Amino acid sequence: MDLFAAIGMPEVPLFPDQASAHAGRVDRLFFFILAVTGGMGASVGLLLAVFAFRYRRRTAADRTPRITGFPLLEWGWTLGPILPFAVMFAWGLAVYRDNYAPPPDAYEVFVVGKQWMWKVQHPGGQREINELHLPAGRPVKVTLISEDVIHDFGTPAFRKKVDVLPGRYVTVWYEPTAPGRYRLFCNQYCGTGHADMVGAIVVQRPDEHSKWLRDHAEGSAALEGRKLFLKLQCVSCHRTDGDAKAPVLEGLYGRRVLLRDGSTTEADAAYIRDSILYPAKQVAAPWEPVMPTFQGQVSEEEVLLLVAYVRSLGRGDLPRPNNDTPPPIGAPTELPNAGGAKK
Amino acid sequence: MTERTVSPVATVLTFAALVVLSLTTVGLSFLRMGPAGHLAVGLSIGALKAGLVALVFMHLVRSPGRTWLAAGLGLAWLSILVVLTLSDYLTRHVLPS
Amino acid sequence: MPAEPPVLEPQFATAEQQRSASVLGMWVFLATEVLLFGGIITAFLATRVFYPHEFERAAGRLNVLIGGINTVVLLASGLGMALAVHAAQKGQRWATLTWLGLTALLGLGFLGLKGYEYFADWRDGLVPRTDGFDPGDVTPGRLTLFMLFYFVLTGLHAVHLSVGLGLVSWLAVRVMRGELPRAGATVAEVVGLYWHFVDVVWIILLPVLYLSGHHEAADLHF
Amino acid sequence: MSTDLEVFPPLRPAPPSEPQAAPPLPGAAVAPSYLTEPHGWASWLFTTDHKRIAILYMVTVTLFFFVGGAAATVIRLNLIAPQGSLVSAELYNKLFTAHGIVMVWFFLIPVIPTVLGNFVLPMMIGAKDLAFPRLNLLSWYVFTAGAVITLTAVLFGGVDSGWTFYPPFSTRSSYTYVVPAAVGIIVTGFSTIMTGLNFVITVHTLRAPGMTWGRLPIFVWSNYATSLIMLLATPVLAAVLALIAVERLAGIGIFDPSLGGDPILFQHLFWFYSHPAVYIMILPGMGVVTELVTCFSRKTLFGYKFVAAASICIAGFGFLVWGHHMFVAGQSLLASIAFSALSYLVAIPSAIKVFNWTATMFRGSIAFEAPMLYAVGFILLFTIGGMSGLFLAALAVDQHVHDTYFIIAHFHFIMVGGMVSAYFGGLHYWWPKMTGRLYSRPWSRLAALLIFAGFFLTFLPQFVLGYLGMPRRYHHYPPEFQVLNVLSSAGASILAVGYVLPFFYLFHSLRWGKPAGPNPWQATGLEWQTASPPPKHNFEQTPVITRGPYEYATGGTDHAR
Repeated sequence: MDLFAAIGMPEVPLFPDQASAHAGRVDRLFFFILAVTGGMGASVGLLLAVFAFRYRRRTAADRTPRITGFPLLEWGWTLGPILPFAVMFAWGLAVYRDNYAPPPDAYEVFVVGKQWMWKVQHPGGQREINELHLPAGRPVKVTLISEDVIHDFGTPAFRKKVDVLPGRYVTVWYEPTAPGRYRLFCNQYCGTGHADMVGAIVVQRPDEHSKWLRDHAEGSAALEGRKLFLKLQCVSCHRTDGDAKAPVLEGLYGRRVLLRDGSTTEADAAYIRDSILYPAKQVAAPWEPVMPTFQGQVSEEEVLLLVAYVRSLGRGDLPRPNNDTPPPIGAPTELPNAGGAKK
Repeated sequence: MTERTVSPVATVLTFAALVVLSLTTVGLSFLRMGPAGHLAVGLSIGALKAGLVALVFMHLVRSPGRTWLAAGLGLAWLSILVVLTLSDYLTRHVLPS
Repeated sequence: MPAEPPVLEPQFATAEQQRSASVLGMWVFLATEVLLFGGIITAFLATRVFYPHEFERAAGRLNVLIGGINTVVLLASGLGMALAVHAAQKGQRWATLTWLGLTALLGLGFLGLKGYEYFADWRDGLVPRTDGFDPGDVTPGRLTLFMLFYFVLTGLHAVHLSVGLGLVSWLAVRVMRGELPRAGATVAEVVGLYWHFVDVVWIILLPVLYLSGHHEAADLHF
Repeated sequence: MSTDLEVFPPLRPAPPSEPQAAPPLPGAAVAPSYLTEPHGWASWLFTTDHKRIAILYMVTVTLFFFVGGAAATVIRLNLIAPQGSLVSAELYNKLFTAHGIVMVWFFLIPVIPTVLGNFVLPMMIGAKDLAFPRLNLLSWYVFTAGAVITLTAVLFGGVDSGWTFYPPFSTRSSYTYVVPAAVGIIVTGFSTIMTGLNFVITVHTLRAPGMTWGRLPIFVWSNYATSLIMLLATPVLAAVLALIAVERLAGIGIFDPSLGGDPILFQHLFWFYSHPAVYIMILPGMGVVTELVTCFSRKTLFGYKFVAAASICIAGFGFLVWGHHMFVAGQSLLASIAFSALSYLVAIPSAIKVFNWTATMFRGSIAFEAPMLYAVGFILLFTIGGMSGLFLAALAVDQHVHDTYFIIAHFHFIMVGGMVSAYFGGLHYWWPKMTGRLYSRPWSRLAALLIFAGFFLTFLPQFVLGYLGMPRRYHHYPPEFQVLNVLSSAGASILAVGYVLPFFYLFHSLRWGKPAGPNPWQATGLEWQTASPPPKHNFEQTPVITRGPYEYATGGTDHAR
């Protein structure tokens, strides 16, 4: 606003930018509630002022009438507000519901919150700290998890936030429309560096974004996941030849898995993560619960890499363990104690 | 001073009923009823026993309405806490289509 | 026992008003206690929604024999307390004393059995954070959660039972010294209400902790 | 339906607006006042007189008000510069935690019930004292013990987990004195339960003859409702803080995600207490405002039944809505929908009260004494605060403004604009009754206006900051928020002056104030029918009540038509 520049003050924003269509919908609801409450507040304030002025105590012999109530008016303002409140509730719910319906073809990003930084991971392997580059005009689904305490991925420009919990994947999705650089905050108190976890959401035009992706290409997440898969010797059980001691992971992602106790569940990111960290929790049907727990040996990012690798496995992708694929340097010499199996 | 307690005979009979109920509820835990079944049966018998203790041992049955209100208020507010908290936990995986 | 009325505090007009104030006061206090235990039981039920099968197997490993015997012991102490209150209101001093003694004895018996059960849990490797902790076929984390709830709830109940024992012995001393005039059995009634509440808490804890799992005949051991 | 408008000659002529200096009493030997009768320290520290215990509470609670206020001042000074100009991040976290804990548990929750309620409630229902006087004294000692434990932990060691103690931060990552603070708050919780128990039993059993439930003053109704909330909510806080302490001491706990526990479970149990706790804070303030508006408009309360029922409804509904604190915390969608709808319903009783206060002033004879200024200030600021809650109950808007300065502005409008104004109004209203002295009229009215102005400048910019997205509990912030923060800090300095002023002219009035007669404001409450300061047992003989509580302009007919 040039007004501020005119009087030599720094630019003072009074209203947040609208970087997505959702932001517009939330603002319209905000202004509706502002109008209704503003009206109610103004009328109460006005009545107070009028009564205070007109009925101020002028003479000592003032005679004030004895009014004890007016039932119709009472019930009026008891039941009256229910209608505007119902509209606010329904409208708020309608705009909020789309949180739970990310489009299936959304651009997917993984974010790990840890004490006092955001670590972002693009599927193509690009890694960022406290920054998230997004293509404008294309929906993006962000899957988040925390490594220690509860954080909160707050994006005022998109009018959305979500608490990032340790031990559970949470998702939020946006459809950025206006290219630009917007603030990213941590909105849940998380300790000394809570105020340091401020980052930036950079929305770029699609061509700029793909150029940025090419410039920052490293090993894709799936590739990093494969290295880990070998390093942790998962391949010694998860193999496709005769003496496999664990389920074949090719094409597993998204399929429904029959468990030992007869129930079935979808093999999504959470199922794979739980199978890595708490193997005895959901054991697939024909197999014995012999898988050791890797809790404490893999960080959340490494789990995400393994999940990305398992997702990328198609028919015949699993490596054949033979002498030309020796365990990489630094691999554990013997399998960790089979936590799950009965001693 | 009006007598505000229950006669000793009724007290002893109630005690006998409570012991029988205790033995049955422990006995039922030897059957295979699955987690929900065990809890539901156990809690309903427990509620029955708790009711007996309150009515007879704590002579609620001869107390004025205010005492019933106090007892009822505690249970009502506990049910608010249980129902609304479990409403979150039981529907956490229910996502809109 | 001399039948003189109890000392009337200045702010009350009649003895009946003073008595009903004390009794109602204890009932309202017990409502707050219901919510104290209720809060933790709600946490237990909420966590159990996530892991029903594992909590059932974990409950199956609790010592149900001692739990059952303790229930009957506590109910008997409740009977003793009720009869003590009745005797106090009749003014029979020695009857009140004997019943109070029996109640205190049974209460101590409960605590003794409970202490032994804690030792048995330690011996069977059910106490988390000790080297002997043996999760068996339940995931270690889930059994720890269940045992945490078990120790927090039964521990809090044992604390309340000890407070109850203190009240009963203080009441017995006043009865012995004859300070308890017949019409003033309000104190006995109020202590009785608290004792019965501690009974009710155990009556609810038994199914929530012990009986929410399946037990085998082999579990009946000390 | 016409209003039952009757114009009767008033029972006694409406007084000129200034409070009357007491005509010299006839020579009859007046019973000695509760202040002077038993003398010496011991008589104060071991008193069971509800009026003296109220004075003891006033001393301690006022001290804690200034401790919390000091923390707030340093926070506001630190936020003047974007990079945090005054304190380090660790100290800032300890300061806002101290501000939260001290203000919530050691000022807002206890102040009106224990100071004004303890003093006035028994007199309002014609009782000699509360039902359990010794329990009342014990509640003060337990309150002070809890305060000593918590304040040593919070001020000398420091606690940096926020007043909400969310795990896993409070149990895993905080290396500060969380356990002593939690134990201190649990001990203070016992004191709250004792006060609540005392009030409930007193209102049930010690009402004077003729004082039916329909003739209870609204101050008694609101304190009764508050006591119900105290009794039914505080135990769950004790349980959940004990679980936090166990988890920190034992190293394992039920909220630990690595064991499979759920941190959100803590939030459920914590907010089951903490939302009703905000109604514990505001309800007594509403009771005080009802007394002030009726007295200074010389008008019967408009819709007595609705206002009394609204107090009880707030106590009941207050327990159904805690989930609106957890819309973004990972709660299930269906639970969030339920809590959002219930949160809108809980706004209705508060709206009823506001409309009834305003209607009471219609055709009244309004005198703008200091208490009335605080009352009108309360009505306006509480209305804005309450209605800003309607934004937060809408799921979509809450997702944007949760944990931002919009929330800070919302609850400060209600707690500071509403609750503290009501306490100051009640203090100024019953000061002549408590001390028998009148305070300076011009100074007290100036203080009220100063507080009102300072308040607006402090907290209105925070609404704008909140919608811009500035998160709460930030030691430093992006530069674009600086101007609004400087405005807010400027307002805070005016507010600080406004709060310090009353303690000068009130202490001054103790020594040099004109003696106030039994009824300086010509009010109709039962507490004004006895001497001020009142004798030990309040009334020479227990009064018999024949009429309703606010018969200002009555022809003597029973108001409950």
